[in-house]
Amino acid sequence: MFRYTLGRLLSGVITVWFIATATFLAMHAVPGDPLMNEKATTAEIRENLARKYGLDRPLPEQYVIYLSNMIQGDFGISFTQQNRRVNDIIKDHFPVSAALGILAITFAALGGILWGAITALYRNQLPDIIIMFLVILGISVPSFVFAALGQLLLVNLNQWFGTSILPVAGWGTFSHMLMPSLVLGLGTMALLTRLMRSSMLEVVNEDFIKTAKAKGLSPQRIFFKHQLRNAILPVVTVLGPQIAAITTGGFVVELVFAIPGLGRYFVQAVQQLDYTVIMGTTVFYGAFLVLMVILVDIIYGFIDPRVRLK
Amino acid sequence: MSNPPLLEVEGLTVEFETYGGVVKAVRGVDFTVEAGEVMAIVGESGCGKSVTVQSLMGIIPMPPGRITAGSARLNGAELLGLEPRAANAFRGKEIGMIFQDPMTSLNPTMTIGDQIAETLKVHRGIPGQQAFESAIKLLEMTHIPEARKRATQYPFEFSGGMLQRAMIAQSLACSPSLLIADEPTTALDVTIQAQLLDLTNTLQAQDAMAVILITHDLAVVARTAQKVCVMYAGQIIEHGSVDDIFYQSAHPYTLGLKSAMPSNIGDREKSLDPIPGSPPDLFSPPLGCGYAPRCPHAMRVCHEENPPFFKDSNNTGHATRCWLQAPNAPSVPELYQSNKIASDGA
Amino acid sequence: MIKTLALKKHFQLARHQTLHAVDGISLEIAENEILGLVGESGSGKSTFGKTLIGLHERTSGDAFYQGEPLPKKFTAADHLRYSKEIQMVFQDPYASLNPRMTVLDMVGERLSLRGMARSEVQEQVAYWLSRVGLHPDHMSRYPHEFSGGQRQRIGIARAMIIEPKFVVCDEPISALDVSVQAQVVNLLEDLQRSMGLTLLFIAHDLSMVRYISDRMAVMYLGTLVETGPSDAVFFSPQHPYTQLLIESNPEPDPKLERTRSAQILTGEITSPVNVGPGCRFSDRCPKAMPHCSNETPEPIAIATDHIVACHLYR
Amino acid sequence: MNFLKSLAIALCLFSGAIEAQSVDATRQVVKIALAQEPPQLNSMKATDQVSIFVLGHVMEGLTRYDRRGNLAPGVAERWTLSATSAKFWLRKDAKWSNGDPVTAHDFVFAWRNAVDPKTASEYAFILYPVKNAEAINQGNLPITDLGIRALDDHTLEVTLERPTGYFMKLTAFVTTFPVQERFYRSVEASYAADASQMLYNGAFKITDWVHSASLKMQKNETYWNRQTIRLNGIDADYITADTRARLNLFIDDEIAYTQLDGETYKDALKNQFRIRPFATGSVYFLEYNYRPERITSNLKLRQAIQAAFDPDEFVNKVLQTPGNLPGASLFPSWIKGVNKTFREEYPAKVLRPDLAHAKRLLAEAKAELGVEQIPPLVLLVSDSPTATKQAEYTQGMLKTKLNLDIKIDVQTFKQRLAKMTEGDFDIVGAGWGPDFDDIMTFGDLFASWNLNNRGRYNNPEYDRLVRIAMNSSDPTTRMEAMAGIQTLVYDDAIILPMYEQGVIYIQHPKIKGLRRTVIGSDPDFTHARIVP
Amino acid sequence: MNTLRTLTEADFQPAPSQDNLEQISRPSLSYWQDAWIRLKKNTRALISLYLIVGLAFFTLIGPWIWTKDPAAQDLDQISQAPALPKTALLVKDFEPSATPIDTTHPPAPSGYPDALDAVTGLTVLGTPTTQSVRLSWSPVDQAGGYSVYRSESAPEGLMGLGLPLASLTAGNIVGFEDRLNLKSQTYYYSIIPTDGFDEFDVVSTLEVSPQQSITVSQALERQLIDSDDRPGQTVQLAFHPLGTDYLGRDMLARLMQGARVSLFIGVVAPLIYVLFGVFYGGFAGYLGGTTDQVLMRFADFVVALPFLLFMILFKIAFGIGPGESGILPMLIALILLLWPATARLVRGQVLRIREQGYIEAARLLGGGPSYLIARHIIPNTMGVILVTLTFAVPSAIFTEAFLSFIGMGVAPPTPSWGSMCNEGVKTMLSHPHELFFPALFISITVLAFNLLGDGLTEALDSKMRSKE
Repeated sequence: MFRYTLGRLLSGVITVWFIATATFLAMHAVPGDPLMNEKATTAEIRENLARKYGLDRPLPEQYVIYLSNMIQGDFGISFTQQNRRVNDIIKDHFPVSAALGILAITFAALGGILWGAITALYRNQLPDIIIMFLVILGISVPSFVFAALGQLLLVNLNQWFGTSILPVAGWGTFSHMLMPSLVLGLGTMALLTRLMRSSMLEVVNEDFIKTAKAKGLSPQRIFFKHQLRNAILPVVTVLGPQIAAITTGGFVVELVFAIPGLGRYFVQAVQQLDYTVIMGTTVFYGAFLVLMVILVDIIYGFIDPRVRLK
Repeated sequence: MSNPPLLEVEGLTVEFETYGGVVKAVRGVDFTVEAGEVMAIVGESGCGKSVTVQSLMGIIPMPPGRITAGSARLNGAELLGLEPRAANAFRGKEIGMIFQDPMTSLNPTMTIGDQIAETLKVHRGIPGQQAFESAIKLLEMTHIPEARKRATQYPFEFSGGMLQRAMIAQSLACSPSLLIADEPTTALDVTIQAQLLDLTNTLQAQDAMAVILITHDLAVVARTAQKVCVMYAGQIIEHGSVDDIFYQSAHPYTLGLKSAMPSNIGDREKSLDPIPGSPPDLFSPPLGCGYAPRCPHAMRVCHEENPPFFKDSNNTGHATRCWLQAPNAPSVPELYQSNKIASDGA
Repeated sequence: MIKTLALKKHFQLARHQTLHAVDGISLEIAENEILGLVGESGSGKSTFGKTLIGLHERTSGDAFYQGEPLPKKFTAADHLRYSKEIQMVFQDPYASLNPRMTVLDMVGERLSLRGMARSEVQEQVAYWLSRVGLHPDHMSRYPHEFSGGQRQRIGIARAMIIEPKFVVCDEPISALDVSVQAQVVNLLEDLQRSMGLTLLFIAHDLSMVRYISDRMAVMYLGTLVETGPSDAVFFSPQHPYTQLLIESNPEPDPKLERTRSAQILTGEITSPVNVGPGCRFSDRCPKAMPHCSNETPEPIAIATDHIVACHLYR
Repeated sequence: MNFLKSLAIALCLFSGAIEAQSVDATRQVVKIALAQEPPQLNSMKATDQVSIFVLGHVMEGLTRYDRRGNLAPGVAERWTLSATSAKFWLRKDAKWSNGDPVTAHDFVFAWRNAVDPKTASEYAFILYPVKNAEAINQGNLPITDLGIRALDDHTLEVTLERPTGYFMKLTAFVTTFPVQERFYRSVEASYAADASQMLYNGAFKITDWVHSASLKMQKNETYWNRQTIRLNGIDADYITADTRARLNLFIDDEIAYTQLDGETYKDALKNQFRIRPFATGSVYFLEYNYRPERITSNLKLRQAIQAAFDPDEFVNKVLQTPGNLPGASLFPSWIKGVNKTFREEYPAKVLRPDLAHAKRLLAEAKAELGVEQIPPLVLLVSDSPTATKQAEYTQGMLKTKLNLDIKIDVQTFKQRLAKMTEGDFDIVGAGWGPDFDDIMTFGDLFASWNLNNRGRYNNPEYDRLVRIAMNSSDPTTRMEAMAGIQTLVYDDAIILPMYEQGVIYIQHPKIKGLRRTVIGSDPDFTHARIVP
Repeated sequence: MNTLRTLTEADFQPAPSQDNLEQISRPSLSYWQDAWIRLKKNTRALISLYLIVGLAFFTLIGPWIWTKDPAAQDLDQISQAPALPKTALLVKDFEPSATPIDTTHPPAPSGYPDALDAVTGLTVLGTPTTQSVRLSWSPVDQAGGYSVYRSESAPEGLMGLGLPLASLTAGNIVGFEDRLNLKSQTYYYSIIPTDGFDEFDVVSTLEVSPQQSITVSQALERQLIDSDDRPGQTVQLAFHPLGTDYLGRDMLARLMQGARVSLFIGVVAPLIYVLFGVFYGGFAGYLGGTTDQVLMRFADFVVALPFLLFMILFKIAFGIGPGESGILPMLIALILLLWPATARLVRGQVLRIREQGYIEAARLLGGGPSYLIARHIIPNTMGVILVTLTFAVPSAIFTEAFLSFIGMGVAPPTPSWGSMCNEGVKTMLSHPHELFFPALFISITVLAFNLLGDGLTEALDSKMRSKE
């Protein structure tokens, strides 16, 4: 297990390097000059800035400098917020995105497993049809529509109650996280529900369920002790990539709900061609995702002894 | 025959709804099992033998499966069509069951010990740790070395033979009066098969437990069974004691099965006599005898009408569904022959 | 006709894990002979068959076909060249037929590959289908429409249409019902006789192997423990393993079974990963001697053509 | 239902939600939302709306604007201005938030830094009227040569490059705000990166700044004029550019002020909010590319477009929000003239669409250019929804009216700038907002030397008029020159004025004294108060 | 069977020998035929198939039937909800009128008045039309100006005054002309006098219902009339069955055009990257060994790239030229980022298939790698590929919609469902139809492809097949 984890981490490092390189190349391929601004400035000023950010050097040299700084954990200074280090930006805003993402994935996973199990139990009956209809709705409506509707729902709820049940937007307390993470997790929840349903239906036909029935176990016990755990396995495997999708896909929700997450910085940075922030966020996100996937694999091992003990 | 039989099955009929239509998998099966006896059900794959026992246990998937007729009584109590709660009162407790493929028949994410202990917890209400200890004892009883350590392991850490032992241990946890073994050794090597048959024989004899053994291997039947039912196309076509079946075969199919197997004794130049053709498609069960198209002795009536059971005049326990046994049927010399395989001479 | 010398096939599982599937097998198969190769699952008998005809690359050792050394690694061209001489019938009648191809395409595949005209291919396929007891009309059907026995006969037709000289039958009957097994075995025997084939018949069903083969070879954990004429091996097995194996083989005869005091082989076949020196069977052998576990037994001829690899006969 | 409600409320208390209340009369605290995180609170470098909004509340320059929008004393108690120099007497009670007095040296430091090319301030040009500023900014002179001198701690002397009538107005602009050198040096690169990394000398100070999440300002107790400040706190608890989210927050009474746009105002109307208009003072126009190889350098073509465009329809049908005025001139209508507004004194020619005339002009253009059909024109716009919407309208309008093909080129901010600078466009959607309260903030836009003249319009007459206005301190001379420019803009069709921007906003009815301003920190809460 | 019939001699005659023992009773079906039959039995999948056919029809044939130009702007019917065609009064072209000033009245108050009277004499001059509503009133004594408001519901006191149309800054201005996006509905105009700075709490309100109208030149421009028609007549306005968008463009026509973009991206991108993935994965899987390791490691790298971030980055890096729709860069970005999933899947399949007996059999027959891949491996992965494809379609459509939301989708004026949705979501309360229709189409498409994918999975699942 230890060797395995170590190996995974090592390949993770290489992956992060690949992400860094890909980002560097893609970023420099974006046309436009990051130092140019709405108000025109003198050539002298632009040269000074170029020197400050090392943009006066040839590209390969920039790459080497960039990588060596990155290894030391230094992502440099933001172009748009020239007094903030990218490290600080990540430090300040990533936890927000992560908290949101984790809550969202929790919602998604719990919901997905629950709904999936229910639909499988009531296959082709009314609960199944209703839930699957909602699930389909969940996967077929773009997330920004949900975000807007979710906020509207809160406004109307609050107006109806005459007091603030849940904050409409903003960040700070747990209650601020509820609606955004729900909205964020909705698509994934739908996906997981479907996965869980088919996984459950598959497990139902497994031989060991027959064995369990033949043992005279109650349906409840079979469901919880035998079906659920085995059906969750395929759901867990997609959790890693889904965490990826959720945390990076969070910026729509971040924007609508005024959440100070890292995703917003990225979108802004791309538009502003803020090299250091682009690099910092992608590499950091990449590293985070690689780590999450490894983590999920390890968790998978705990659920599935076949993987753990191999 | 003074005591009522342990298990009495009458007119069991099972159908499956599939894309292609309704498959009549079991078409009116009757048999009885006495306490402490080993009864084998023999037949080719697809003949309905597994479905028969699985429907007794209520574990065929419903839908698409459904039991359309019949009854099954265990010590006089009806088994079919029970509520899950009522069914669970005998499943695993009164009747234990082991399956063909031990690799897939155990929950991959639960330890062996827990799976065995579970039966005890549910049926006997034995608390966790104690149940686990009993599970270890059961594993020891099935000759699993290092039972204590093995009990904490998962199915994938076991070999097929070991798993089947664990399955046996599990099915015997509540000392059932009937054990259903559904092709327990088909997936295993002969050496392991021998070990397991030996084990079940010993355990069966110890507890005077009745066993229904499902198999397609006549050799296995010869080694273990006292009573045999031969199934073909969803029906029992011959039943009797093991010696009746082997030495007094009354149905051409039974005979055909035997002659399709190589003899281990004597001249290997004797050619095998395969049964031509394939079993019928149960989407549209034949009007007459299911075996008629392949039967070398088929008569007109065989194609037109399903034969009833004809009892052996000398032996009430031996009966055959074959028109050749009809009083006015032509005689076929091979039938009721104490035949050549027999080791009488050996 | 076929000769192998110390043929080995190892699979590298991980850095320090080598699976010794076939570990030094020297064997000869004479022309027109049926050699039965038996052993438990995991003994490496299928791997041997596949390595012999180039489906696996040999790790070491030599293989000869009619005195001519076979290449260590078969290229597509090698296969093309040898395919008219050497063929194989596969174990699983379900997996060995391409579900997306018609019987015609599959059985006639080799002929088409050689560029034979389609009408001629059809003719040939029709001939061979009827020869294996199927109807020529079946050639336009797909494998899933056939029963196991029928599929296996299609597999046989595919191998035989080339009219090879040597055919490896890799457990051709193990997945079939008893009644159907005989059909296939009889068919193979017929073809062997009429075409003058040499067969390597791999199976774990001892009775069937004894029935069909002239000679029998018993494998255990990648090595041969005993070879000899079928009846000799079956009725007077010399190697302790062979003895126990035959002892475990049940007879379809209740009376005989009742009288037999079965001695049962205890334990299970060990893993062929990283095996060391010594007799492979020593850990389960009831007659094991101290040196059995560290000295590899050499094959010893105890009778004409009856060879045993066991220290008991040294 | 009551039970349900109280249950929900209890749940929320449990989860830590705070009772929303956008204004608090007893504590005199108002809650607002910012459109974005202030990117740059270093006053020497700040350029954007949000940063200037915050800086305007927490800092103060030599002068400031009062609640009627007139220039008033700030740190400087009084001043004198001549054609060559200006002198400021600083008040003694002006203090930094750490208690240090605000001195003349703080201004010297800030101004020198602002024009230092190393600082790379975009707004360095604001200080160009100061002697040598431009040369320093171009790296030709050391920063010590800047014409600013602290005679003593409280007297500041500025030497001017040329007579600058509007110089005083510049001293209320953020770029000229003071910075304490000692403090600046102590934090250096991270100056103004956080609440604690700044010193404040304005009416408020930032007490809590969670990046991208919230920015709280509190009344600055060291501010010299603190007794006139009524608000105790301005809490920007939300930072979002999404106007719908902000409206939702307003509906939920979590913020007390928000701007609306064409998409949200109807929802605000449904809620019966009192909607207020405000003219931002910016003009939006289409700018042409005058590089000779570009087809748009042809006057007749530009005039044809001018004659086809109906600013009235554009404002009423496309923009849809009230408050926008049909574009008519480079100079917005609020710009002050000699006595009244410039536009009242020198009315611009009203643009009325004349399709027949436009077609005639187009035919002439084609003849001059020697083409059968004008090749597709590239209309470069930014990727904001409003900009693209306007581009789509323009495209459709020119196609139906003149059968001109327009290729819309939507680009992100930096790419658009790059394309503009390289001249990779025919027409570009542009806008200009005032930096200071003088006509010159618009007037020199198309002077040949202006770096922001990215279409490279080059007309000696235009340059001459700008120079006249620049070098004169006589209002009438200057306005006459500007009137000349206004005529030139129309005659030469330098730009196509589309509209003068007006916005609508809503504010909590209890807020009084909120000032909207065209120049500087907008909206200005400095003198706002909350009535019970 | 209960009552045995009497059997005669004839019954016991040997039956004619059976020579067709190997007969197969079921009809011959190829794999695909069989899958098709299963699919047809799956109602959901079948409905989804019809939907997809319908969408294809809508996209490809639709524009031939509904020939309205999707780019044509109908500024008289901006953000029109779906409705039956309207008629409009033909009016003269708009001529701005001079600001009505009552010269007898002073423009500014003499001092700071404490109170002002409400405006009186508030009337409409001429016919109020959707082109213009001219208000007129009598000047208020001591007023320094007036604020004009317009509301769609009757104001209650100072509440609900509605839109502030103008702040007039002289007390002697006695009229106002409203042209702001007028619809044929009832408006309430409110006038409040001011002292030049602050409004006073007195409101005068007038209810006005402008008549739908169109100017002669606009009508000519939109080819609603011939040049001879005179003002005063009524004309039929253009019909927009699904309403119009923010520039008065026909929603139905735009949805059709948007369908081309969305479905193009949704279908072509997956087609290309799945195809590439198939070759890549097939190649890697078949070759195995080190080549496989290297190739798949590279695929793993690409998988690890944060998808949306790189989607944005690539999209921007490829850029959109003037007049281009930006479909191509999006396509390229999608392909660059999404191929590895298919490659992995196919590789897994290939590795599994490679071990199948029929591959060994074919190898034994002398089939080379390319023959094996083309003849045996790829056909057997087709099922999986097809399912992947059906699921890839909705995700591509989604990605496009998502990018449109952050302004990085297709470039205007090219519509896509995603960008239309994004436009619509902003006005979802006031003009729900602008969100509803594109969202509906996205949903239907995603739904159809998902259901089809599900159906295909079931129909092609070999496990289900063997159960029969």
